[in-house]
Amino acid sequence: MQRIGVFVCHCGTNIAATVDVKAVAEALKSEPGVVFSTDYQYMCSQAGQDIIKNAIAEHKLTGIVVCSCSPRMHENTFRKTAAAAGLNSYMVEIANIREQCSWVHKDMPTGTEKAIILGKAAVAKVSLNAPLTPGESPVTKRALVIGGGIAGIQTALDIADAGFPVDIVETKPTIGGKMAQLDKTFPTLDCAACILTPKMVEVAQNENIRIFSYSEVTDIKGFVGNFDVTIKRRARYVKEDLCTGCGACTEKCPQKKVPNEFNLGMDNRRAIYIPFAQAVPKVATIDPNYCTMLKTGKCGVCSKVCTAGAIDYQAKDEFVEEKYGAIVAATGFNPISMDKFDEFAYSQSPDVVTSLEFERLMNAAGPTAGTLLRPSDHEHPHTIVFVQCVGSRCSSCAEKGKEYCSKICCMYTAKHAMLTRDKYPDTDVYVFYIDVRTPGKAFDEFYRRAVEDYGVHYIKGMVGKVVPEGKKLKVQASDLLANKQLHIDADLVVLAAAIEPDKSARPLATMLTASMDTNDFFTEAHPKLRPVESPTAGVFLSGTCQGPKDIPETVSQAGAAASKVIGLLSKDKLTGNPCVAHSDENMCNGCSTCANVCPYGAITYQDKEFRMPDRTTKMRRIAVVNEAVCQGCGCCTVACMSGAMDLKGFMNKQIMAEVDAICK
Amino acid sequence: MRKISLDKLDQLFAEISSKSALYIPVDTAAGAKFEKYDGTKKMSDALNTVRSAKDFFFPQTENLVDFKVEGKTIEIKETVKEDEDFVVFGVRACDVKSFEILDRVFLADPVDNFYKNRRDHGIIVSMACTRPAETCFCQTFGIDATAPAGDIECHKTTDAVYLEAKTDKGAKLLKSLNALTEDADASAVEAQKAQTKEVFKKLPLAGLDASAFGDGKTNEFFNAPEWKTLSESCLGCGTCTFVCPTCQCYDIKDFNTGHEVKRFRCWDSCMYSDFTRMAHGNPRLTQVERFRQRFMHKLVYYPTNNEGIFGCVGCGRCMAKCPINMNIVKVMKKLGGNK
Amino acid sequence: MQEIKREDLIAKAAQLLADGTVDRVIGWKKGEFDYDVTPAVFTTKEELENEFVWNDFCGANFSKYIKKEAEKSESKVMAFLKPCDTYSFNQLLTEYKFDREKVYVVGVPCNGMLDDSKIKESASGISSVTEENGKVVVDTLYDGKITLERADVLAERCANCKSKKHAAYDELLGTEGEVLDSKRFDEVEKLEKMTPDERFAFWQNELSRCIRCNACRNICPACTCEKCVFDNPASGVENKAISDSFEEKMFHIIRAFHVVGRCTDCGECSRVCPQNIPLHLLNRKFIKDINGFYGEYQAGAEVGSRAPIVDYTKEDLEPSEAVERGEENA
Amino acid sequence: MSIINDSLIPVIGVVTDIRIDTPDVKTFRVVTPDGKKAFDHKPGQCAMLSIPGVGEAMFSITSSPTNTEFMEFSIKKCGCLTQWLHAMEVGQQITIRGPYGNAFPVDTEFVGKDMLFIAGGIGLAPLRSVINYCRHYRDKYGKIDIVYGSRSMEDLVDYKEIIDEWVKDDGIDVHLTIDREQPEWTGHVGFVPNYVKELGFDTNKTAILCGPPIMIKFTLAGLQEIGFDKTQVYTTMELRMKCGIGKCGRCNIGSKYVCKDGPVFRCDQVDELPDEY
Amino acid sequence: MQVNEFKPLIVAFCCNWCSYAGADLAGNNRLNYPAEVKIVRVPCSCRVNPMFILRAFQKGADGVILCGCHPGDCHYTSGNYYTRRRMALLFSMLDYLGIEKERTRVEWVSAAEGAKFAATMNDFVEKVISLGENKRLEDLRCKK
Repeated sequence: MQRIGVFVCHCGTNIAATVDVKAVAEALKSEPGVVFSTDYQYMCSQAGQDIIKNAIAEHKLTGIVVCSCSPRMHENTFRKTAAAAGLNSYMVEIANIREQCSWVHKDMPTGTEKAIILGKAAVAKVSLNAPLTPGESPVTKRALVIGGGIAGIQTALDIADAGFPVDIVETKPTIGGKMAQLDKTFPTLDCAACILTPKMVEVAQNENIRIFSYSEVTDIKGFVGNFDVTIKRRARYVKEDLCTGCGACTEKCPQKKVPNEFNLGMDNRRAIYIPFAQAVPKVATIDPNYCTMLKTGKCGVCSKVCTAGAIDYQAKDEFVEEKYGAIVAATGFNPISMDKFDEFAYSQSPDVVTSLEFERLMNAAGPTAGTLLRPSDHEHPHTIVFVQCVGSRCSSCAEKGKEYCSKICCMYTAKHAMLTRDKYPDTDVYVFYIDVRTPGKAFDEFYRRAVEDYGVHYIKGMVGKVVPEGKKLKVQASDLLANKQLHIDADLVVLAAAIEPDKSARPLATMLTASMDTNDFFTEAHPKLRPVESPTAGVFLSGTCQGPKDIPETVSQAGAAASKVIGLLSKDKLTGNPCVAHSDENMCNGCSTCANVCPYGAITYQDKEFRMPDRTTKMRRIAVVNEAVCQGCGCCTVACMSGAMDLKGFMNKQIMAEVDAICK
Repeated sequence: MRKISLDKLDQLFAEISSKSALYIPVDTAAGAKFEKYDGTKKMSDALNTVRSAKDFFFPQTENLVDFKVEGKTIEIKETVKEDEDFVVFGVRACDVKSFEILDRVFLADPVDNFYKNRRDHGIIVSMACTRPAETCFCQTFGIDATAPAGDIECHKTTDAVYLEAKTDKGAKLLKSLNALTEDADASAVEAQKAQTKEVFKKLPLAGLDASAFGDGKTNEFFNAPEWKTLSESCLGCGTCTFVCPTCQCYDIKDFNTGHEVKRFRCWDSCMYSDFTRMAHGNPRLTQVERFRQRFMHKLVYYPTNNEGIFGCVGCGRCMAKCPINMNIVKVMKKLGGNK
Repeated sequence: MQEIKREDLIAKAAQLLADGTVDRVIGWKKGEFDYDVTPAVFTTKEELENEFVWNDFCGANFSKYIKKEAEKSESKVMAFLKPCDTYSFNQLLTEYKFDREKVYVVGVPCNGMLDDSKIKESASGISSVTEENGKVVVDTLYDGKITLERADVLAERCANCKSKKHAAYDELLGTEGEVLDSKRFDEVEKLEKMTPDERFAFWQNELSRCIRCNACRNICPACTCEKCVFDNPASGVENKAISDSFEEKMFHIIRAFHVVGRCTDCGECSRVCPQNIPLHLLNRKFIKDINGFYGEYQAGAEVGSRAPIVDYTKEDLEPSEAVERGEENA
Repeated sequence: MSIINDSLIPVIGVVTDIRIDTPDVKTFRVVTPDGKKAFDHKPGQCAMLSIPGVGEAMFSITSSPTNTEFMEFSIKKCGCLTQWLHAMEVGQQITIRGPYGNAFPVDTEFVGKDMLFIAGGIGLAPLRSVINYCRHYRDKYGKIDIVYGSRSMEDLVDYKEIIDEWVKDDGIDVHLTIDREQPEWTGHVGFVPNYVKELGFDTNKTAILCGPPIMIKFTLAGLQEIGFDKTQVYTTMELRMKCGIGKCGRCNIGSKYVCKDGPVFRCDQVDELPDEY
Repeated sequence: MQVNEFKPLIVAFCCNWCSYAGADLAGNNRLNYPAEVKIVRVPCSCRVNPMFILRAFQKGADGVILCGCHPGDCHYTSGNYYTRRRMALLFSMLDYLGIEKERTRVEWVSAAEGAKFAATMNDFVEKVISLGENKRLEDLRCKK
């Protein structure tokens, strides 16, 4: 049985005006366990806290109840007060008699009566409280960044700069991601490569960063501070440490007909290839699907031309196991498939391209070496139609598109239109849009320049159909403002395809026990207040894996994620929330229901030997809660039929005692 | 001996119930059950009620005392005694006998006044059996179902109910009913008795013999290996104990209503694992021990403490209601060498 | 009458005992009468020949015994399972209640089991129950032979059998049946159509008979907690007796809630209730709601399935709508 | 309408003194609200104490019947109720009913005998009542030997009374022992059963044994080794009890109810009971 | 004038992150609601065991309301989705047993919805008052 002290706060007149605080203190005196009860002007003041501290010492209190403002306000204050007086800080309960009593009820008798009941409930609860000590776990001071795009790069650089080792895992042979494929970037029109490649080089040169390119994460175990990750390094048949990136092999390789994914299949590469000139690591990779040597055992040209002796046809996938303290998901995005958008004739005409393909067509390192030419006949297009929101904001066509706004399309389309008009003033450029959304720094100015200075024809309306006819693309559209049907004979149609999270995100989320939304974007721990953290402790979100965003946003989020990681890694030990679930092994029947509902994957099972009453032993499966992972929601406690699972700080008994006290 | 024709039975019930509460067995969807007579209910012809008649004297739960706790002080609020007489009509011989078995527990020193109070106020009108069921084995324990006794003993024939007072209490009640009843000779009753006794001889369990058990046989049976196999199928539920007319184990528990603490007594079952559990262990560890306790109590311990009287009356309720059909007859046959 | 003969079951069990596949057999043991069959463990052919029965009264679900036996030793135990039993079996496996390898399941087709209490309504002093020409013939002490229609004395759960198909077995005797389109929710719908007052009166009457013998819980294949909350003084809801009509509601609501998504609708709770409370109507209400709210789900149809109560979709209906929907059915 | 009086209905007791004996044993002094002893008892008998809403349990009355002012209970903290009892403060009311059980045959078999009391740990509690009874009626009994052992010096219940009173009495020999060496301890070290054998009493005595089951088992064997017959040895038992009057049906060993036919049993009687304890 | 005005007892379980904060906001904005509403703070609506709800009714509550974050906004990502299913099934069962469905409610109240909290409570209390005392899930022993 506890020795409980009750402290009733006047909060000036905030409480005292509608609650007879002295009556409350007096009434609670006769509650079981209460050995001291008093009231004071401002309990949260230094003097008020001293009253509490003195009472704890004088009356040997084992628990205290503060009747005051909301626990969301001062629970921590009073917990610290208790701790300072040598009382476990979880032996404190707050009765909220301000926000939920004095402020919402008008007359004194009502307020007083309710305050007494709330006080009784808090007394009932605290008399069942047990001292809680937050658990501690060590932190592995190494971070893993999954994805080597600009998000991953920035996160890794920031973490590395703070002095912590970071590993980047990238599925492609090079880091760089989507940004490496871009031509210019809005709204400043910097060349993407010019600002990205120095960062890529920085990554390569940073001693704290290791790059696992052409690799993927296959297994993640453990929890915040202590992840065990298995990384599969796919065989690239070229020894990374020996390859100098001279490119001799990629020139001599007889297999020339491999679609070049970097240029989105608009030109070809060899079976052994370096994705692009500034690739990091600048190492060749053999594509086993096309390499004659690997497929038939006959060829070996690259091996012959490689002076470094880096070619290794016998290479096998390797698995690396590594420990990390934090994991950053930066898996990025892809434009959605245009397969289902037959109305735009994407699959029928090569001259209907996606915006990303258009980037490559504009890029000096692209298939057309920077000259804007139609893919079909390499002629210069004179009329270009841009179609926005292809698959975005598709509330009625969810089966082929996405319900959300892809966010970046308005701006890159303006960029494309502007650049086209800038380079080729003879070209007519039409942009069909639903809305133009430009809420960013210098964004709207940029868009207006496109319209006003560059004479891009912005038409509010949707393109209904694109029909290839001879060399032309017949575009049927509606102009909603003029309320008329338009027919445009275009030479090139550019589709601003919606973006979606990379396909690797879903399996990754499963491995991380991180939650995702229905669109497979990672869910943040809190949409406003914790936007770069996953609800799963130790997992952070960087870039478009969390939601559509442009480069500056991505970079700032990447930095934010990095700072969270740095904050985590700079701790030697993690102190958990002690209000976590706990399973009584004597009652647990191992049914796994609790694990099914745990959002954090905090519950695992083990077989344990029990001594039975008849002196035999029995192996039983029991649930074990990883306290470092559990966030204390209590979902498992209700799923548990036997009541073996309980939540510290909010035990079944405590809540029922509160209910009992309220209903007394 | 008095008699009343069947068509006047309702008048008899009306008369009794006008002076005191009257309970008669009535048919319900869930079998026969004693219910308070309200002027409309019809007496069941069922052989026996699903639950025994022990509830009248030893209800499933009863409040013993209330406590009002305030600060360090406790106030005891005692339970008020119910002084009203009540009549239970149609109790079969086995249940009548069960009262004697319960009496030997509850009326032994120190007397249980809750029980005694009800016994003092209860008048038992028994009903002789004419159509025993295959599960009946009261004769094993020397009970004559054709002479059930009680305060008034009744025999129902095709056209009348014969009533005979067996105690002063019964005589008083019967006398008060003289206006409705008429004098009768015992011949019809005797004839029916003889006929019923012949039926009893033919019952499948007629040969069941309890003589192997009884006073002082503890060590003969306690360590019998058969307990393990017999108890194997037992689920550890309390059905047998709760339908049993002689099971009297109880628990005392407190319930905090929020404004006072109610101390109540409720039926308990030795089949339950927590029956004997203590802070530091449980002497009856597995269902084997608990199962053994129940049958040893009925067949050995009770007779040992009560001049050889068995703690079972052969009503057959446990046979009918056990979810897995394990029962005292199977135990007696296995252990007592009955075939 | 059952499709497979007792002799075939004994032969199968004896063979499995003889070839060492198993060393114990869970089966039904004959009692004093034709109808009081008890689950039992047999270890020899002789025991089987003397005491094993397979008749219209072998309704008992072996789940509790399988769990107990499977925990006992390293060797295998054989169990005869009727189609409905196999759902319970799978559900126990889903909840890791025993090692599948320890049990050898012989599936037995079932033509439905009889309810001895229904027979007793029409016959007293029963000396034998047999079958002639598809009818149930009861020999009695008083009225001679009474012939009853099988359908009239069939157990409720068998009259509304959900499946004649075994959800699990190692070996099947006889032919495999099919999942049936049963009328098992009719009774629930009837209740849903009543007014709240009628429903309350109905349940008040039914539940007030409860004597808290715990038979429903102890037989229930889903009730496999190490310690039931109602037995655990530390749980705060322990109650042993029905001291107040509230407690019987509490017990039965919570018990039914604890088996939501886990109850296979085996009907054992109603079968064993000494007070004939139709407890299955509580479980079936939950099953019906689950089917209606979240899509058809049959617990135990497969091992490892995720019960709807431990799952969700973002579009689930709101609790208020759930109650409304119940009204619409009315 | 009248009130039911029943032995199951307790009376109110007030705790007037709480003595801390050992880290987990406290001795509570209980009287009725008007300051009297709740009821008379015989040595070895028990009472049901309860805190309403928490529970009720049987405890042996550790004070001697010769004390006419109050009753005392030495209670070890081991379960829910005892935890609550330990948290009590002076002035707290509890409920009490009794006396229950048989008693030691202090006025029959024991008269004129040399007495040997052997206790372990909290097992001294039921014996204290008998010892003080014997001390009070000193002439009725022969020589008194007390062997008492505990885990450590701190765990010796009633140490003060033993040292201040018992040891000083004529004709009483107190032999104390603790399980393991302790710096401040100058007395004997070792387990009770062995100590009894070491001391080697002559067998013309009545022995009373109380302590944990394992101690009872070995001490009884030891006593038999040095020539005691089981008929000379008494012990007391403890089982789960609810009613205290042999009706609730849970504390039986065979046909004997510990609460009514016990808790005092002669060891040869124990042998006749089935092995359920 | 009614002499014995029926004052219902309402237990409101509020999740710490949204609804409890919403209730606090109602306080900050001085939005009145009946004092019969007593709030029990739980970390998440999914912490509320059906047993707590029945317990409240047993001990004398006339209505029980559960408040949690809006679906999709759960602090613990998915807790309220489980709450939704559990309570849908439980309330449907209570309705099936003939217990007035207006006595139980689940409401999603965000931290910003102080007004909604107050309005919800006002409405709920009104409904419960119109139903009168809880008779169908009462424990007679707990009546004063």
